[in-house]
Amino acid sequence: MDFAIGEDRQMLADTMKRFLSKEFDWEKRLKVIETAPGFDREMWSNVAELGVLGALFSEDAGGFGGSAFDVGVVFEEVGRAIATGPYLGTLMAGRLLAAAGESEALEGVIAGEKVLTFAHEPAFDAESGDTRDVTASRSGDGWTLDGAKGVVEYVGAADLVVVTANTDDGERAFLVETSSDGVEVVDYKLVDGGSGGELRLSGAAAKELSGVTGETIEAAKAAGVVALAWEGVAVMDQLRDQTLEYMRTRKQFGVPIGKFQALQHRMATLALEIEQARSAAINAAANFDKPERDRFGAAAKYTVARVGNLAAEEAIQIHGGIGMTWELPLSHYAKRMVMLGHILGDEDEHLGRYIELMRAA
Amino acid sequence: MDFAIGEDRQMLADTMKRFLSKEFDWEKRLKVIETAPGFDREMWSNVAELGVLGALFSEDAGGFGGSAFDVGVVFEEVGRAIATGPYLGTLMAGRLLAAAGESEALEGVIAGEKVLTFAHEPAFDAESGDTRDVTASRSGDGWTLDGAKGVVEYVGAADLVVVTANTDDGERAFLVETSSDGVEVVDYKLVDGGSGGELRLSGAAAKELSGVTGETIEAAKAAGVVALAWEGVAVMDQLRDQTLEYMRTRKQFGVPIGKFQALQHRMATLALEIEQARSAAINAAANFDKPERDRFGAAAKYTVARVGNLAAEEAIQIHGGIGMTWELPLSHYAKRMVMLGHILGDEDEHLGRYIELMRAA
Amino acid sequence: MNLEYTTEEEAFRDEVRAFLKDKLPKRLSDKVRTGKRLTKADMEEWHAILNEKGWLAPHWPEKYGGTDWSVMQKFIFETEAAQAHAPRIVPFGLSMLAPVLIKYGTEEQCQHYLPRILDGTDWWCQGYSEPGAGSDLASLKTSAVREGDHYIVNGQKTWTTLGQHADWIFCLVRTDASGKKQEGISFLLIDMDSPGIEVRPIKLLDGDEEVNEVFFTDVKVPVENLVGEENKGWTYAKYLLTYERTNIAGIGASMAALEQLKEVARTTKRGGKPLIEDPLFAQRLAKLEIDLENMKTTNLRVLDAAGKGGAPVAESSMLKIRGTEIRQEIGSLMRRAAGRYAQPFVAESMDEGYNGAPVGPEWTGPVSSQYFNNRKLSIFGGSNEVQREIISKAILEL
Amino acid sequence: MNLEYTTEEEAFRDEVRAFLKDKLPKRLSDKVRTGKRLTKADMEEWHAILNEKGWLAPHWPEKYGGTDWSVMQKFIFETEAAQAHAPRIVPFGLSMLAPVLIKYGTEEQCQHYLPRILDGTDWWCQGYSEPGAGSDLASLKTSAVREGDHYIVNGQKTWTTLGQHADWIFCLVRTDASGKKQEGISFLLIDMDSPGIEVRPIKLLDGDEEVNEVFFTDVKVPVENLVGEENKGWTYAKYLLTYERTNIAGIGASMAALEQLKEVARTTKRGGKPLIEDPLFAQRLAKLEIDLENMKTTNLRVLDAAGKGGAPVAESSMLKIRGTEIRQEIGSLMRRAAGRYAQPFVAESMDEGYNGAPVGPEWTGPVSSQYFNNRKLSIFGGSNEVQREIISKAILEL
Repeated sequence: MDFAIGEDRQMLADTMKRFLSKEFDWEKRLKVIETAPGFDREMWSNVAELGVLGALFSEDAGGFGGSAFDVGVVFEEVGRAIATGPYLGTLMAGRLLAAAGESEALEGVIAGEKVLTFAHEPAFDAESGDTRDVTASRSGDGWTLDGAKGVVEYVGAADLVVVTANTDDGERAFLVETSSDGVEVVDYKLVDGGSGGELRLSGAAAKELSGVTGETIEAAKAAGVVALAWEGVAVMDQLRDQTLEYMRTRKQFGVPIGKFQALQHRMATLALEIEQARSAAINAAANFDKPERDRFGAAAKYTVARVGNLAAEEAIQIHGGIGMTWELPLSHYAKRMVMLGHILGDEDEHLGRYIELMRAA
Repeated sequence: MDFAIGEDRQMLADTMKRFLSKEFDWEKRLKVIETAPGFDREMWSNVAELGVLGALFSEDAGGFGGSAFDVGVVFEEVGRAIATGPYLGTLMAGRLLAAAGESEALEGVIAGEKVLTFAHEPAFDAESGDTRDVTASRSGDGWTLDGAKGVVEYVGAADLVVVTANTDDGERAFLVETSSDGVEVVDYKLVDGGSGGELRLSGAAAKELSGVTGETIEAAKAAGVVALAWEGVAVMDQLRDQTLEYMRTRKQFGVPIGKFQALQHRMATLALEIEQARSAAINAAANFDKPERDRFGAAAKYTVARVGNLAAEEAIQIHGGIGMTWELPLSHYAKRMVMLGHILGDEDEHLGRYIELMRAA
Repeated sequence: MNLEYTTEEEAFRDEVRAFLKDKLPKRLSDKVRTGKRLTKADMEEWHAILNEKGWLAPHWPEKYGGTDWSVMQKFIFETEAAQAHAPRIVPFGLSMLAPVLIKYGTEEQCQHYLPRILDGTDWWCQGYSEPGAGSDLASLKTSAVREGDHYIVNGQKTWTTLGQHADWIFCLVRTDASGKKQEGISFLLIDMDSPGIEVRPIKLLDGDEEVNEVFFTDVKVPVENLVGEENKGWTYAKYLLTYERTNIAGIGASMAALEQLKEVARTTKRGGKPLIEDPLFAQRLAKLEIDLENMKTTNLRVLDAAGKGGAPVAESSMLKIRGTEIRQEIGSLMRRAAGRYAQPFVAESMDEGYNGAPVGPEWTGPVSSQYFNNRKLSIFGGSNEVQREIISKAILEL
Repeated sequence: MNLEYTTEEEAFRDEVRAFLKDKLPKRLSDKVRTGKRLTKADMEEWHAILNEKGWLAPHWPEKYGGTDWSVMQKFIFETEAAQAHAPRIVPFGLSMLAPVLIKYGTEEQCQHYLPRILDGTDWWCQGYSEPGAGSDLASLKTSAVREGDHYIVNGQKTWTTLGQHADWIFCLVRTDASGKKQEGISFLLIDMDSPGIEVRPIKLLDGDEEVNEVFFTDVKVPVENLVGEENKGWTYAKYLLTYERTNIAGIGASMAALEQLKEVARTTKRGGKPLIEDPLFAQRLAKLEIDLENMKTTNLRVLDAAGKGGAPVAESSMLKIRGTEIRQEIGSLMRRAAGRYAQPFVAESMDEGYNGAPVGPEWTGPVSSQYFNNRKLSIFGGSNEVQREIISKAILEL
């Protein structure tokens, strides 16, 4: 047993941390998130140059990492800086490109030349009041897609999108260029400063990702769950540390508020819960290639969402009014923390999934 | 709107409180609960003489009360003193006797001459590992009962038992004398100092309670739920007050432990929750004769069980080791509090029931 | 024990309902219901309607335009108004300043200021908190130095809600720094048009700008704008903070919001089934509804006791704590119910007249903003930690 | 990062399992599994078996009979033993006194006492707490006054677990009352057969008598029974309290108990369905299992850090808090699962050889007693409040 992160990964993490703290400092972040589409293309290609995106994929696929712990380490740094950009979409869509052997497309993505994202969940359809998904139909040698996907990460910035779609053979995945005819993107800001959008397809040309099935898609989402768990733990570390620092310096009634026992005990509980969440994220990564992948994934996503909400709410409450201001980084960490729970299924969804797996065991 | 308890009820409560604090002081209680069947017949008839049992029934039935608030007030005093005796069984079984017009039998019960209890839930059967219930069959003019009931309150002390049983016509209720042939009682102590037992019937003669149906039985149990809610609130009041008193007097690190802010905030939360539980008990009584009876009953039983566990656990934790000793009344209140949750359905069962009613609304 | 309304109370409730049905503009209740931003004009419109009916200032004595309602009537009015999605009454002039003026001000001050509050001439805001004085309010530093017929005020106030609309601000200022911090505070009325006042909005985490910093640089305030005695302001401030608040738990607003939440839970599908069928969501919802039903009765019990002359200090704090927790939990469940569509943030969609297509279901638009904005409920108005201190002092008697 | 056991660790685990399979008497593991009371003889029997194997004192240096195991090996041993339902090792002599003797005692004391602990000659108990000194341990008052070659001890200890079986007690006593309370404490070994000692059992709320009061009246204790220096006992006491505890979270015991709970949830019916199908019970169970899985990894991370030379103070407190909370929650769910049959209290059924028919399902017999007895977990061994103080001191650095 060994909980050391490993030298190569540590180096990557250090490089990424240095880069982000220099090139993505707080002022830069505020500027980026206030400019559509919440994404700086130049910075993205610099990040890619550092090897950050390559670390998400195995050597076979043209990367130089790809293990669950590699993914974890990258997303830990994303969380620490609450970096913007389609990291998650790149991970999940890239995994499907890799599975389909689309090494050329993936190469451009890893190099930061092409921006990729992943469109998986159906869109809300205002007319019917219900959701609307994408269907794929054969058209000559290729395929065309019709329908819509909702809240697609940074779709307004993407060159390429991997879109899942229903076919007569079940769920499959397709590669679409956003510049193609029949592709419409309605993009908007997200609560946490990031960017998302609705992807509407009418007869858009698409390339099938051969060999990708529902199970491959599940595996890509499972990688996404590991990523979000590690990102979440890094965000809650920040929430805790910023709050502890505030408690050391903010005085009320003549003493630092950290002297108040009721707050001390709450912070002790929060610190404990965060260590539990970190363990959950580690468990998810450690079991990623094992039969228990989904059970530990669900446990991690549930734990991180639950503890994350606690961390966000306690951090704001202990800061008081100042914790609610735009000016303070803390509030942005809190928003990111809570929004993480809305990606790839929330606390309840994953607890429900865990219960099903527990019953079936 | 008026939250005053009313003069007559206040008098009854005062009388009962005076009597119990004099005749059922702590030493007496310890003596009673250590002597099988955890019940003092003389005291019971004295309690009856005060009119306590009569207050549980309407004038039509030979009592002089019978409203849900009358029931509440009596059980509040039962809780305050954690009095032993088949108060709950008397209430529920008595309601069925009243519904069947068995005024003679009920008269003896109200007068304290006959001790009555209620046997409703099936017994665990060691042989099959499953539960076993009671079946009634016609025998000449009358009925005989076969089967078993489990954890019947003070059945070892009872002269009369109202037993629910399955018939060809559905669930019905019957009156059984414990001295009859074919009636076997295995009694035991309960965790909270009370007494219970298994009731085994083989061809026992029984009198049908005419007109009593499943719905009448549900109404009797609903009255039991109101009773337990009020009893529970009184018990948690004691747990809180005893703990506050301890916090004022127990010193550690040179100051009363009540000076520690972390404990202060926890007690503030507990006090708040207890007021919410009291409101739940009031709501249950206020809606007892209304269409929303079951919804407010479930809400009250759920709330009182949840807050009761919190009160018991916090009271012991704040007392520390001394709170776990037999010597201190507190531990007995804690045991009664937690055990209340195991009568007539627990926290989860009632929350589940509430959810069903909420969905159906 | 009787939890029913009396015949008189029922008649009153019917009267309130009829009034709301008749006079509350649908445009306004729609904005409130859908979580749109209210403009200054919106709030003034509703104040004028209430004032016309004579119901704008129920807490005031009749001679100044109050209603002489019982605590139960005030509760009924507040609850019904909230359930009808009426805009909340802006409290600064009506519920905060006015009681202080009535109790501690001169008759002249009352005659001058109170009618202007009622008819909307003066919009008031509150100058209490300072950057260094939050929960420890008495440590405030904004100074007022007497020079002839004026005070010269210097310093900074913060968290001044809706200060951008205000004509006047009532301020706690330090007039004596020599003794105990509570003893040198005075209560001053300041014209926002005075030279030397600057209002800067504070952008909140949801992008909204409803609170402000107010800076004072050598602001001249006539001495007749002092309320009560110099250096006695702390007494008035505490009176204001503990002034009878029949609706501190926000029962009506919570009931209205819970209804909306239940409607969402019945109609929103997750995994092919309505959310209310999901055991985990249903459990959260049921616990919340039970808590609110309990809280409603707790609130009525406190009002009943207050109506009989009691002074339920600890109980008011309980109402504040649990009332705000319930409102926060409703907001939290709305956010959960929105699923992925809690993420989009289309700020413009919260203004009236927004024409863009909704991104997700329409009700999802404001849920995250409201969830985050609701954090303030447990911070402002005496943080829930301060309320726990009040309760424990009362019950521990140490 | 690798959460697998190494080949060596796996081999060790297999060795432990084989030993337990071979040597742990079924009579004992059955008693532990079904929650029956262990007698003194039961505990001594298991100690002797471990001693024969040389595994009774893994924490000790090899020269006194320790095993030289790594922290991971100790964790594996403790976890496997608990999962096999082995009796827990009585810690007072082995894990509490011995480390103090080894670090602060004389070689003579080690040579005399340690072998007698191993072979069961001496049963030790702990004399720390006093009625007035609980969490504030240093305020203890039991006095030891030097008279010639003896100390004369007067006072009272309490919460002395299994003191009724003990031959010896190690005590914190006050040898100097003049200075700071921490500075006049000494660490004394006292023969329980000394005249003037009286042991009175404390009956606990579950009727059990496992803790005691110990009264000292003019008890003569030879000066050579002093450990270390006079008035330095607080240092030794703290060392004992913070002594490396690889199993403070009780992972193994919790895993075993959770397995039993899940079995109960699968086989016990409520309303015609297995409990595990009940959404509310299933939710409690799932949350608990997740928390335990997380805790297991947290524990391993702490051990990994400790093995690399770290001093994880705050983390140990986290393990204590959450570990005891998890054990309490398991007990709580067992009680819930028992439904009505949590109520009967048949004290005799908890002794070996009880022949009465079970009242409810057999596993329900001890559930309520265990639930109440488990309250001690968050009180003893440094209450969970004290642990929160330790954590907040460490993370706040104030």
